[in-house]
Amino acid sequence: MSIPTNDQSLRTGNQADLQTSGKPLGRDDLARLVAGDIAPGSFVNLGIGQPTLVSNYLEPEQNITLHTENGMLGMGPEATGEQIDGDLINAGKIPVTELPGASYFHHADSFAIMRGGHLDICVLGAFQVSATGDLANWHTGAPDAIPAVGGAMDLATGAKDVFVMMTLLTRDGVSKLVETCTYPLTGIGCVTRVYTDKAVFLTGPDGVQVRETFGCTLEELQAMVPMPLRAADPS
Amino acid sequence: MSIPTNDQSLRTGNQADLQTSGKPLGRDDLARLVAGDIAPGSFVNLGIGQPTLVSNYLEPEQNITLHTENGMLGMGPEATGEQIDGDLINAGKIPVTELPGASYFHHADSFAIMRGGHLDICVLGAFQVSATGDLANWHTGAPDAIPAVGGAMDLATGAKDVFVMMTLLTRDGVSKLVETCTYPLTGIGCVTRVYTDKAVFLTGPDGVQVRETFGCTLEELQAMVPMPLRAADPS
Amino acid sequence: MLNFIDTVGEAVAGIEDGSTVMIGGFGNAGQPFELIDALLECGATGLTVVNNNAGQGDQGLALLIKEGRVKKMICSFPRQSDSWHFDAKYRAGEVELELVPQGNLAERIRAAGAGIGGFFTPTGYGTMLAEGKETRFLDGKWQVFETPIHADVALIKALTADGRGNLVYRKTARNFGPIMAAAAKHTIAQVSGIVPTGGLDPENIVTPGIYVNSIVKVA
Amino acid sequence: MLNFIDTVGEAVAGIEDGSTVMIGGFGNAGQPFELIDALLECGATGLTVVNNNAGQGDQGLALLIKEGRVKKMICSFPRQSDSWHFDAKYRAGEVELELVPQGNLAERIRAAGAGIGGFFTPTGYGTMLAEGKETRFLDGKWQVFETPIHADVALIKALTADGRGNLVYRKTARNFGPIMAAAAKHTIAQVSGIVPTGGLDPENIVTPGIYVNSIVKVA
Repeated sequence: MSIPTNDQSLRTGNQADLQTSGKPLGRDDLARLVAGDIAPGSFVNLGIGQPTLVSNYLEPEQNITLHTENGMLGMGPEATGEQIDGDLINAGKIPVTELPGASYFHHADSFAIMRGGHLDICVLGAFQVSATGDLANWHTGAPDAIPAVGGAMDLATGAKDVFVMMTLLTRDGVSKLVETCTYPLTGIGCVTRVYTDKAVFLTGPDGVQVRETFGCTLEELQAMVPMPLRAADPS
Repeated sequence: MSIPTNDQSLRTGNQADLQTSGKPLGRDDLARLVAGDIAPGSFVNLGIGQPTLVSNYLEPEQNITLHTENGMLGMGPEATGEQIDGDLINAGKIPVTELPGASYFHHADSFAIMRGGHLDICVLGAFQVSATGDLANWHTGAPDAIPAVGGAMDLATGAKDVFVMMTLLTRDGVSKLVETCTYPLTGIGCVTRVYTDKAVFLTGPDGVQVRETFGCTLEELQAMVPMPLRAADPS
Repeated sequence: MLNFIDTVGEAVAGIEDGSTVMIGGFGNAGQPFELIDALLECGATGLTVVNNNAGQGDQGLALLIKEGRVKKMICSFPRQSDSWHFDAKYRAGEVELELVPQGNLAERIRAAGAGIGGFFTPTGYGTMLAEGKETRFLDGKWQVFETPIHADVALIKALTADGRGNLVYRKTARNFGPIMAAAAKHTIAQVSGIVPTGGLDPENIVTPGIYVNSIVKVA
Repeated sequence: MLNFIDTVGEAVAGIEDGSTVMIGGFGNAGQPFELIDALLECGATGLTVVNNNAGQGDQGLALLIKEGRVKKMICSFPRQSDSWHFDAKYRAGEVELELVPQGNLAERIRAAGAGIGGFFTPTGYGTMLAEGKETRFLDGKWQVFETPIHADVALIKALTADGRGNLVYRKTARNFGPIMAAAAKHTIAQVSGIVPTGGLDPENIVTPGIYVNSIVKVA
């Protein structure tokens, strides 16, 4: 894989086929990396939370159109001050703005965009991702938890590519990249890339490949996750 | 049944519970009768051919909204002269006009109106109607015929009430009101009323009732059709 | 039959105990707050409510739930930072929850309006929200059978109505309004303005008047 | 990826033999005549064509059929007073016909765009057009299982495009354009005008640019 990013400075090392930067990535650096990996002209949905940061690093030249599932294409940045309009919010219920060329539609039409496979990429947070790209990001499964799913399953199942952004390890140091998800699933075999603070992984039916690492070697990374890793084939 | 019509002069006789006029109805008189039977405020689709005549007799006070399945509510009369616009046609591909309060929508939305049960009445022509309201109006079934169905099945199945307009007899004097349709079906048990030159019939699971006759007695009418008739219950 | 009604109270007066009521809105955008307040006032109970959420804060749907009027919620995202009234009723076992992926919720509502008896969708396949549901391999994917959600009444909010009941909405407040209007037997729309028939461009109507039964202007 | 293309010839150049091509229009309204002429010109053959009709007179789709480029028609109303080219080919056994009730045609196209793997509809139940199809009793009615119609290419006609490929239509010429644009892998729209991005009101967009790949202005 040789996907161009807009921040080559992060790619300082190179072991075997693998690029490695000097230190783990912070949330903003990770968002910048994801933003740079989005192909020009793409239609993209950014999930609530960490994925929303990606919008801060999209360049106008990329000509990316953002979709928000409550019913809009051409969503602009978060609204501030007098821009705030209660009728113009994103899926996280945050006031946003409208860019030239935007369009509004009702919920069934909006989800038809997602479910019909028309979004190029969605970026989601996750509790767990499996080696084959199963996603768990909506429910802890705790018996007393009140479940809430929103559009997560539609995005996971519908977008052409599903990118996950998450820390690789839980606070307790357990890998969120797992052999098999133990949390309730959002979708099966849907995740294509996992962006973490320690590495970028490509997931799919053939298992996990590592595209690049941040602040660790492939060997050190391997020690953190419970499945065999291999460096991604250059393409 | 005591449904008001806007042409009481047609109802000259009265035998048992049955109103009878002096002579069979012509196409225009029949259209006038149907028009008068449409409840104020109804949303109506008029099929191609004879049913289209009904629009000539709708009174403004009735406040009827006409639907055309190619994508419009609020269709006005046929366009003439400079009104003719190739982008504004009805389901019969005839140029029509737009009334104030009209709306345009795409084909799936238009057929959702029909299929979702939102039209109060559709008026269709027919080859045959069965005693239980089966409709045959799209295909002669002749082996060399090229079939064409259009929106007939959607209208037959979707409208709350399906009115049929037809002559009672074929040119050969055979009743088009039949025990069982021999032509290929358009829909099952969908027709609620049959307006013919000789009588108005109510059809349904309990068989055929006669609401009124034109130029014949109930006995004479009974001689023309192959199923038992009874006068409609007054209601 | 379309009626223009003077007050929200009169508009909701016919809603019966045990009804299924769809309520438009996503977050606060498009929520018909005045109609919901009137529904609370009118006393109808034993309701099944269809909404994306299960109420926020101390207003609208949240109060309807707090007051025990809601027997069942059909929604996609009940748990929010301020969904305390739903949370309490749910934990107390006093409200039933049918949790539906948001796109299935939208498509099931759309199906009801469009006369579709059921459909297969990949969304939810292999998850606990599809447990017990029929599945089928179609178009190269495993899919789940979902059924329409019909309602007795829809309460929606639009921007402007004309004299025929045609509606237009404003920005993302459009959300569930158009599909709920089509899915309910009786649709009540609160609007910010009413214009004479002919005052809306026929090209731009979002909800044709055929889907609207009652319109009430809210200041 | 959206491209603005100078000529209809370039716009259709990539259409391959054996493709499924959706063509918008109902009667002449919304028919992309120039794109159809270009498709005839470009020589692609063995096509499956999805349209409401099967060509009228001596133009457009009728010529495509006459020239033997159409292997199969999927349509609701092939027989018209001036459908002589289709009639001849059909009687000669040189074109296959899948006859679909018009609402099923529209809903199946919509299903393809919306990612629905199949659906049940009452339309056609008990008729010869449902012979051999799965049926099920749902919502109090017998219904027939129908599957989506996907396409490689859609040729549609709109009124105006903006710089993002958003489209608006004109009157009843809207018909199949919006649903075909969503159902095809590649959508080519001929338009009467192109305005700068921002020149169309976001409230009034009918086809969002996400569904459009190529736009060509036709005089």
